[in-house]
Amino acid sequence: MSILSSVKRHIDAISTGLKYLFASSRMTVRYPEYSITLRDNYRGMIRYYKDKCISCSLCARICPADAIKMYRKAGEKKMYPGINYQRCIFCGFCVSICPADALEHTPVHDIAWESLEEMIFPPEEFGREWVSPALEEGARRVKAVFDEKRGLTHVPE
Amino acid sequence: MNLREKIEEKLKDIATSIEYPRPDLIVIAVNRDRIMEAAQRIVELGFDHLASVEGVDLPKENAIEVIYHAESYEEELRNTIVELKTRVARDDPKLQSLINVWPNALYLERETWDMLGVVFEGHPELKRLLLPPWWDDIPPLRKDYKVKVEGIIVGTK
Amino acid sequence: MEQSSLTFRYKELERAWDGEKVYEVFIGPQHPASGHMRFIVRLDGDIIVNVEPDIGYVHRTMEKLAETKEYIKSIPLFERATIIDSNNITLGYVRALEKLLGIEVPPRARYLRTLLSEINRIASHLYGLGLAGIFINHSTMFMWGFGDREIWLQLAEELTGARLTHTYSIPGGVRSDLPQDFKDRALKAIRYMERRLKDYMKIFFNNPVTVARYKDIGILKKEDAKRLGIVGPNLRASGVRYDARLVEDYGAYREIDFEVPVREEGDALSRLLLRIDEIKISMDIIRQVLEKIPDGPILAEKYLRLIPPKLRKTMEETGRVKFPGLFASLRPPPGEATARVEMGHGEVFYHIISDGSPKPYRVRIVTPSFRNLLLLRYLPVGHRFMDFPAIYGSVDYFPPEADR
Amino acid sequence: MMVLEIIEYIIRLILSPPIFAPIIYPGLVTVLVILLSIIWVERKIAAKVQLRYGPLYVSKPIGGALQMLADATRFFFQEIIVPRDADSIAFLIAPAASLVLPLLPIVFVPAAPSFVAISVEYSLPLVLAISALTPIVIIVMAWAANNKFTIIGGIREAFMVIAYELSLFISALAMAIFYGTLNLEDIVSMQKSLPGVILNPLAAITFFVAMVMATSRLPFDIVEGEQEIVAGPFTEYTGILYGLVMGAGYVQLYILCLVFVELFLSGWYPYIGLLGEIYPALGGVSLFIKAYLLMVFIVFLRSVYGRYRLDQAISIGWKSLLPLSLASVFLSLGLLAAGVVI
Repeated sequence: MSILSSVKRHIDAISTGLKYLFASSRMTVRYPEYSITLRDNYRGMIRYYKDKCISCSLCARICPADAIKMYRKAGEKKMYPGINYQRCIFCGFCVSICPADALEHTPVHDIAWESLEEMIFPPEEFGREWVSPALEEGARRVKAVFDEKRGLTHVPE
Repeated sequence: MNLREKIEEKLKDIATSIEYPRPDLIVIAVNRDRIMEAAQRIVELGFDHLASVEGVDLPKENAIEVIYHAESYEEELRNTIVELKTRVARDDPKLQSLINVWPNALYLERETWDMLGVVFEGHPELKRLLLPPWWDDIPPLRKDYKVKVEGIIVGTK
Repeated sequence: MEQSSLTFRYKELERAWDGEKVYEVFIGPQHPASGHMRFIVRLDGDIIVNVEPDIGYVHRTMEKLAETKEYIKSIPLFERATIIDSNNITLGYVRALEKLLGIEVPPRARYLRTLLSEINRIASHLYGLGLAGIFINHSTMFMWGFGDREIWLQLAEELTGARLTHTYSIPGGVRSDLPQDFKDRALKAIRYMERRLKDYMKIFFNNPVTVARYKDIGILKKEDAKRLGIVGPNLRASGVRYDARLVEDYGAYREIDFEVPVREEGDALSRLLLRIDEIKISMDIIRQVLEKIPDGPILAEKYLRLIPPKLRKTMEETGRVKFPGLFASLRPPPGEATARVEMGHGEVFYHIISDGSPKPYRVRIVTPSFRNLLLLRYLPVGHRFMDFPAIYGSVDYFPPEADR
Repeated sequence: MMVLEIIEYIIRLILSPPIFAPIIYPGLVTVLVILLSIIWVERKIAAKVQLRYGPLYVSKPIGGALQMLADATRFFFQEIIVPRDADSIAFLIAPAASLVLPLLPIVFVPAAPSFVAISVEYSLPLVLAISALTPIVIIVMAWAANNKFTIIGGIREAFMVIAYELSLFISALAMAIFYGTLNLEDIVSMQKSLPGVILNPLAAITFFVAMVMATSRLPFDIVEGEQEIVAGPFTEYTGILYGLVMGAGYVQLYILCLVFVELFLSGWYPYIGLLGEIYPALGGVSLFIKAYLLMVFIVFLRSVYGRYRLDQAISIGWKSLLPLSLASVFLSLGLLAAGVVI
């Protein structure tokens, strides 16, 4: 590499750095203050509708992480699914295979628990509705927008 | 002369069988003591490196099948995978190492020793690769190494 | 047979290094640069005389786990070997399974698989290039690579519903159809990326410091690359035109016009630049896919028929596939099948042996990083100690993928 | 009345240059402010170039400017661990020395016309000589920790010293030859109309690169080399000791930037007379501003460059910088011979 082209390359590198120093684009979403709205097809927390369930246990049979188990009450014949979120990998096989549409994904994923025991949901609690804790505490919703110049940005809804 | 004819001509005297289960796969079975010879002839045909070395435990037949998959980067050979397989006794699984025929057998054979306990004679480095150095249980890919499997039903009160 | 110029010093492997006049440095496993693996680097002064990779820190015995699961359950399992490239690594398994089952994939599904595979490839390369940046302490390349990767993850998320663990390809097709606004968003992303690559060149790849660190370092000769069975960009940077996309009939690659980039130098810099070339080619493939994608079902007719009509209607409305109940216990006929798929890191190889039961008798997976591990052993010898991270960065080695 | 007199006496004492210069400006207090601000500036700049926010949530209204204060506090209360095999006395003393030694030359650096703690005729070589002592402390640190990574780091430091030290001195001397004095104050006063960088750009470039090497800034942060040797000589340090050794590099950067501005960028000119009437040191505030901007530029290089290899840095030192610095001496001599007089 000749000295001249080397100098040019140094200047190119430094000027590119300076360009970004003064350009206004950032990728970061400041999460607890802003919350990205997930699209409808997002594979988030799973919600169970017991009234639609036909107790076929396909969800438990296809679960690759052994997260879904069929719960049978003593003396009863019918079984209903419950989920263990310690294990769930959100592959959505259970939702896909459910022949009665009794399981569905919700576009919520930022749930945290304080203990491992709380992460196990028997059939009665499997049906609960999920709300993002960030939104509950007043986070502003933003959505992902593609821009030719700035790439992925998040704008308030 | 197409590839199948070439292979049959080259290997018919030492192979116990040559099969074509799929369009892209040629399976050659040899006896344990002819493995080196067969491998050298396959390299001469142009299959100069391995895609895989694997062992298959066959407890019913008291054997471990060691399978080499050779491939080539040359345009006329690259569509085909040559599978060279042989059987070793399950209680005394010894086989000649092929690292001098296929240099990249180094880690592949070592893994097979690690996982199935097949001893490759002449391999300079048969020590734990993926398993922890203190492993003293039976090799995990043997069929008698059992993984605990859960049922899908949970009984509740 | 061409003479190999790399010395395969097997004698050296047997040699005990205790008592030798070498300085042993342990890099890893808890180390800023090495990831979940350890290297024992032996130095004579500043020159590396021997490198011993010690892997297995993230080993999960996936091959054994696969034997205990029904066929379809192994898709999310193998995905976790290379979570940054999940569609490509599972596609190999799905292809081998489809061969065993004798299933034809409808054209639209093949195009969609190609689309996600290329999105994954770009994301995987950006990940690797970002790491190649931080290995010589170029933090901007690191952050840019990881930042721009987010764009492709966003596209993948919009297509599949998951950011990394897509679990998208299933036997006979894919799990969801193209969203309405996908084409427009993807084209914007491509135009942005093309613009950004120019700045990447200026700040990193043409930067004299980067060139000094990567040029003529860790040269892999063509003959060695072939004999050692090196795969992926590392192979193609040494002048071998081989790519599993040319070999195995999967996805829509037979119907798409694309070139496999090759470089001749074989040094660390060309391995990096080849990934940039591949990102450009992949973006071109995405454009073509979005242009040419045919209409039609995204799951094989054989399985569609098994889905109740009411569910088939919801499938059409939401664009998301419902599984037939059969999927919980697929039973391929006895036999064996192999499949090769080109991942971002190189060729992944699967071999499935079926005994006719719902669980595979044996699944063999050889990942590109495991095959490229040899490079970390042979390339650094004779170089200076500070070249070690540069060579490691240029190989784009991914420990969880090698350990499986 | 006695109390007032005592207070007045104390104030006069503090305001007298021999006390004010080393303690307040340009000395200790200023250094502390610089340490707390420049690291924040560095992180903010890198974040901006890398499309991120950088430190923010500590004091959000002012952009996280108090982040370094928070970090320093944490360092201060963190447990200090001395490795069993380390030479504990050297291990504990070296970090303190590594902060004091680079700070020491401040007493010879004039901050405004005739405003200096200790006025000597040979301030330029004295400043450079004292700041050249720091590497010895770093090598002591490396040796005392008794760890493979620190020893490699220490050896790297030793190699780096011989790569830049000579060029740093020779390019500074090139300016001294031209101005005919080794006194920084005289050198600055002769640049009132024309900064030295225009007369002898070769010396300026050489001094600049050698300075970046001396302070282990990118692309020459070879000693720390965290990708292969964790943190080089500083690997075993924890708590406030780690804080001290990290701060030492910035202190040295500050001193060398002051020297660079006084050698090449006409020091405290333009002199602001109005402020100078309030207090003499204030008049020379442009020296501080220029030095600070120079530091900002050097920390900005972190987001542009990777790291050179050790042997490449050494060969840059010997094969490029040394000839350049010698050329700058000849340039100075040529200028003198041509009769260029300030």
